[in-house]
Amino acid sequence: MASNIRYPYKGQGDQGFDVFAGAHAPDALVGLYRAMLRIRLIEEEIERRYHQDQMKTPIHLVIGQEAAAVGCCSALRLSDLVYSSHRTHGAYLAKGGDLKMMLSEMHCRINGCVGSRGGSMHLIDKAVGMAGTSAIVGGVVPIAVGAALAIQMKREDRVVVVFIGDATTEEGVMAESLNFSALKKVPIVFFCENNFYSVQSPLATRQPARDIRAWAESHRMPALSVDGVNVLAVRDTVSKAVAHARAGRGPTFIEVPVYRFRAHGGAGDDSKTGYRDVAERAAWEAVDPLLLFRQFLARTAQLTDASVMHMEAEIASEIAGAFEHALASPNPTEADLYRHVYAD
Amino acid sequence: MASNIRYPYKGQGDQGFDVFAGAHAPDALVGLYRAMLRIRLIEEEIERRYHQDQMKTPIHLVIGQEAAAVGCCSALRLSDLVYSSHRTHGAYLAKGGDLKMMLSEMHCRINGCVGSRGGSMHLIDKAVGMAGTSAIVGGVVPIAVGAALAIQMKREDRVVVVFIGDATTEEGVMAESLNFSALKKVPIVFFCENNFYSVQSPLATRQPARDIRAWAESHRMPALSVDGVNVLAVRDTVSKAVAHARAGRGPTFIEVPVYRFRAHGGAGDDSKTGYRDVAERAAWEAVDPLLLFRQFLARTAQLTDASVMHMEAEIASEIAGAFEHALASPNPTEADLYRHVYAD
Amino acid sequence: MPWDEGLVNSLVYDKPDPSEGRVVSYVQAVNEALALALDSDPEVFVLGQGVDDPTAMFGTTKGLQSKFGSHRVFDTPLSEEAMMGVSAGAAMNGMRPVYMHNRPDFVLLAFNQLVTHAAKFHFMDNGQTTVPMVVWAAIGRGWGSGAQHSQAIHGMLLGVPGLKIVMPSTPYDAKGLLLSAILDNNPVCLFEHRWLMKKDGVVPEGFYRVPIGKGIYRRRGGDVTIVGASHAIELGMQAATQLAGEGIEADVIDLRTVKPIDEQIVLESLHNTGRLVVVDTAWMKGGLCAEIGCLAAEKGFPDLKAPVVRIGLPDVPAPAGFTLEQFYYPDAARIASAVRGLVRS
Amino acid sequence: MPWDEGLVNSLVYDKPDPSEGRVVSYVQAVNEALALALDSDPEVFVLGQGVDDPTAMFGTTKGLQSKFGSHRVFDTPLSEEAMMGVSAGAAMNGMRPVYMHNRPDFVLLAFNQLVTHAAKFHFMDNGQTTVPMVVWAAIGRGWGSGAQHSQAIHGMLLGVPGLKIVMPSTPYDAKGLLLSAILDNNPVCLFEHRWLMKKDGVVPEGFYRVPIGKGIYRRRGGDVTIVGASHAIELGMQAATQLAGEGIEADVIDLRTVKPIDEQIVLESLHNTGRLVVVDTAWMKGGLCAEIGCLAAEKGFPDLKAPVVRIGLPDVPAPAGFTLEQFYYPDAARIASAVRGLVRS
Ligand SMILES: Cc1ncc(C[n+]2csc(CCOP(=O)(O)OP(=O)(O)O)c2C)c(N)n1
Ligand SMILES: Cc1ncc(C[n+]2csc(CCOP(=O)(O)OP(=O)(O)O)c2C)c(N)n1
Ligand SMILES: [Mg+2]
Ligand SMILES: [Mg+2]
Repeated sequence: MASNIRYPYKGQGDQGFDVFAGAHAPDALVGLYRAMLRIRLIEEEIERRYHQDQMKTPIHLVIGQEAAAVGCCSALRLSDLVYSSHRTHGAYLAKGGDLKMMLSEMHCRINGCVGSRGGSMHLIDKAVGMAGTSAIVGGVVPIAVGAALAIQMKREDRVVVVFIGDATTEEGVMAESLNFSALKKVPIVFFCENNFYSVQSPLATRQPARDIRAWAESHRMPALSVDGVNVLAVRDTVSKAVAHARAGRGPTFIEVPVYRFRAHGGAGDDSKTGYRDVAERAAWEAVDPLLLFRQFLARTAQLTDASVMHMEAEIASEIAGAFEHALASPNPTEADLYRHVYAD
Repeated sequence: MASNIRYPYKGQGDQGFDVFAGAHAPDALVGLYRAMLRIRLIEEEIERRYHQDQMKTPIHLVIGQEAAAVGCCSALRLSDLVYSSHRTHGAYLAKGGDLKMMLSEMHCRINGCVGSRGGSMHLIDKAVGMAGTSAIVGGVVPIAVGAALAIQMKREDRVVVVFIGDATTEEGVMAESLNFSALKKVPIVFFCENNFYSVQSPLATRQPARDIRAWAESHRMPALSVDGVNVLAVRDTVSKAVAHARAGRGPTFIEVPVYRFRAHGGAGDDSKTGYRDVAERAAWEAVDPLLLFRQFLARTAQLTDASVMHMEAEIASEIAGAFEHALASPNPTEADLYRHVYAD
Repeated sequence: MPWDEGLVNSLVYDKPDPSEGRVVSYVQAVNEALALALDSDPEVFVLGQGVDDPTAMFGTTKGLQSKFGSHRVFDTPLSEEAMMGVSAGAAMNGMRPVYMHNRPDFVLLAFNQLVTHAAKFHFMDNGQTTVPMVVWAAIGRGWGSGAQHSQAIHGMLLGVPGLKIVMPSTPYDAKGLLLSAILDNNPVCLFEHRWLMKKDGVVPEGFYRVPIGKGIYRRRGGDVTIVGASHAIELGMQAATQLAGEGIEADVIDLRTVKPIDEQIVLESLHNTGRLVVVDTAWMKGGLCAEIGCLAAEKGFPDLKAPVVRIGLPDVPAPAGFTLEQFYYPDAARIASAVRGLVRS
Repeated sequence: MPWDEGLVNSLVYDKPDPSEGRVVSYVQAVNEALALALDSDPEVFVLGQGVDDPTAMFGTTKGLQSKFGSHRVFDTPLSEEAMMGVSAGAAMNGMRPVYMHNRPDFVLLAFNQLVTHAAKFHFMDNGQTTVPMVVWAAIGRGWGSGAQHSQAIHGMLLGVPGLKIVMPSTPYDAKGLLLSAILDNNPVCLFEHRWLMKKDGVVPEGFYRVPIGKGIYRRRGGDVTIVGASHAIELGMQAATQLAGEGIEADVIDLRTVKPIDEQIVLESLHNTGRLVVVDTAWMKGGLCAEIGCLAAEKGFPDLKAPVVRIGLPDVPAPAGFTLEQFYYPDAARIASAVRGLVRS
């Protein structure tokens, strides 16, 4: 029933790819698909195993939001920095984070990417520019701005992207951060994945019918909106914002409507509890970012079912290996607890 | 030198009164002038005596900003509520606050309006709807929104006005408060006196060249701008916002450009220290809200020099009496310190 | 379905004796208190992120919105500082808000409103206004809550004049203290603990209050005084039971309120035992442990026969990983061994 | 021209002996530390509301912007939470910010960033990042500062792992501790006290450090231990001088750092005197007084001959009025009388 769809998809579906595709080599396009598929399959495997209680960590799956993470990070260099809120998996993997270190972290092992101190909400790996995360909504935003300020002060050729959600825009620190970054013209992109919900609270109970993009723009920075199921559109828009930042012209805000197919946290979907209509999720599943892009790639003869199957097999074996690695990894000891409270 | 005037006056000067004057009886107009004059004379007397160190309290004079306070509060009923930041004198007096209680408070006497606990930044008198103040910039804003929410929940026929400054718009809590009040459509008016400075910091070091009005509007509420040296324009604009709120249509934001003729705090002007040009202050003194309104009232034959002199004498005697009262009032005792820590 | 639901469900508690009265869960006790308060006083309202969603703040707000309406039980934007101020402003104007948080960590975003505004307004305006509001939050622990989702912040607030802080340890107290907090004319923080939420207890059906500012003996014994609140009492009682088997008898004092503290009951017990172990769910430095330990040295000194022992968190942020968590949090065994050390020395 | 400038100017302090070295004011000592740090390390920058205005943060930042440029010494918007996060983010990426506040009260707006982010990041990311930043703020007192402009908040932060807190009491320490704080690889809060700002002292010209985490005896005596930091030391020393005239000799320990505390020096002194008075510029409950008092009962118990005495603020918000302020703040006489009570009992 369309009437129960509070937040309908407004993009162009698989028609939306054509304008962007020309700019990319076929290999690159397939690479983007593979990156999305890899995240999807990793998330699904995490989900499948979650009830075993071996990953004793809260999880916030990005199933449904892969195009945003991949499109965004594909517009970045290794030396660029990504900061993220609690929903870290997509950004971490898309930015080049190590799957083994991720899964070790989620299994609370000492060789996790943060040594079992952070868990799923703190997937951080400075080596690949996954620079910081916070489990506090909005908490990482001014930190990301500070990173951009440091880059500016040191005249480095880098930009910062901070991944936030729609609810993050309600935190006062967000407005403060927009104001300061516009004032100082620091090289940052605010990448706002608007999935219309904060946990189980719809946008409408938290904000008046305001236009997030216009709100951001009122802080005096360019603000763009881009179809979050279209990996090419996201990549293109982020590329523009990144170029703007690299050129010393300051911050950009990007609103990215997306939909999460699973519960806010944990495994499985929770739509049946009633906070959103199952029909709404189903309507968005019809524009699943992987499905659409695959359709486009098939339609333009760049991807065959066989090659997808091959990819899936490759990825599945990588995932299986990474889980094995994690499960075989050692636990931290009591002495580890007392490390890194203070830096020397 | 016009080039040193960073924040020029953009209103219509004394020509700006004509459109509004017709709506008011001559008595009412003179009453508004008298209310402004009274605040000016009180402030000047406080300033004159401040070096005597009998008022052991920080002060933030409103000299130059009288039209804003008077215009705004004249649009309110006694039962309406006013909340204010640190710069309280204008709102307190315009809302009907008792001068004796104010001066006793500033002299740290037990019969001060808050019993010597608050001083000049906490002039509060619930009896006249001067409902609360905070010395923390932005601190009173959500409290005022909460008052408006209470009014809405209890279906009372009242509105809330919160006095804030330009710098207050930089505090995150301000954005949060705009969002929530727009969401719930609570009866509140955000009355933002933009005097272009926060202590000695000009707007330009704190905000990009953004439009405060448009910024407020992006939170989905009407946002207006009104000439803050024109008491009638202020009154008219606030009246509209108040009517909007009373009708259950929610909040309004009003930007009111004004200029403070004195230092941020304490007595005297501090322009010579260099943070703003003396020429800027002088240019605004040429559009002194009292001067302009008096010119208009004289031009339209509603006020003579003689009647102004009469007013001044009356007010001077009231002020002298109130200072005498304050100076003759008792100090608090040690037992008073321990009262009202907890409510029964 | 919060992610630690399973963990909390798996905790095993002693079953209460149904012959002593009606047995309900901790969560239901909180829910009953809210419903009673909403029902009896139109000034009461409940707000917080997700109080009206299907998970209903761990179940504590279940059914309230449909019963009392969306104007009295409502979700909020993610704006902790403003919503704390909104609560204070509403409280100053005749309402009695109960502002609920999933985690005390989120209250840190609103310290300016809580500490510098809500707690001080009644004093600052010379008693013209009262600020009857409740700030409710549940301390997280376990299942990877980690450094940013498991802070017990009551210790930071002990020095804030004008604030009251209660920390129930039983379903009975959860209901009775919440009702007292709602009826109190001051801002009251009520800190729950996630690990108590599936505990059952005997809870009267109707309205009753547990007084704020009064502690209670959970157990009497002359050898040592164990003091704490909230989940620390669970651990303290387990330890005391173990110790009783060894012939060591402990007074276990549940402070119930950690500000203002019932100093009398602590000093009275200390007078009998001469030995003090303070247990807390928060850091040992500068918080409740320090306050009670200092109290003993200050006002209970003549009775003190042995050093004060604090048992709480080390000066380390909470780790997320399961193994590290086991090293981090104190348990009954650690309390018991501290007591043995004291009594035998 | 801050409104309490006149008050601070009117305070009378003992003059230092110029034969011992170069005498400068407290404010100049801070200014020198900032200038030295900016000069020697391009990673250091200074930010805060009005650091570049004519009043220059009580004079401490005077001349810095013109010397080091507006990219390294700059004003900020009124956005305390964001600017704290910006400082942390810059620190995590190779810079060393010094974020200055007129009042600690304003730091409360940024507790989420300070407590839950800056202090914990190094731990949370397993040491990948360090957060070398300084949060500087000056405690207000007098001239009607009142409840919202005179809070001493160090007591609230004692339980925050990962944070360091220093509180200088002399111009020498103000410079040396600030330089140490800037060079430290952790977030360090440096709380000044407005009433010390016009004190003069002997201060070496160039670079030196006062170690973080080490207290110092300001005076030796065997009868009682007076412990504190910042302005409390001023009062403690006045009291000790009075008492010496009566034949009572006090150890006065300036903690200098209140987190992590130099427990050794306190316990050593207590071993000699057996009596402890803790003096603080903040509330007595749950803060530094409680921590030191508990330390004595915990680790100094065998030496303790008399009850611990705390001297600090009562459980009341700061009043604005002058007369009330006189009742509110403790003075040397109150400390001296407490010591007399202890020694004679
Ligand atoms: C300050 C704060 N408030 C509340 C929470 C609880 N919380 C965790 S994630 C989340 C939802 C945030 O929504 P959004 O920013 O839209 O991101 P999404 O989860 O939808 O990706 C909330 C409310 C928190 N972590 N931090
Ligand atoms: C949170 C906070 N930060 C800083 C201050 C110090 N301060 C007091 S008044 C003031 C200026 C505020 O400017 P604005 O809001 O424009 O009001 P104005 O003084 O110009 O009337 C500042 C920065 C404060 N009181 N509270
Ligand atoms: Mg969302
Ligand atoms: Mg201003």
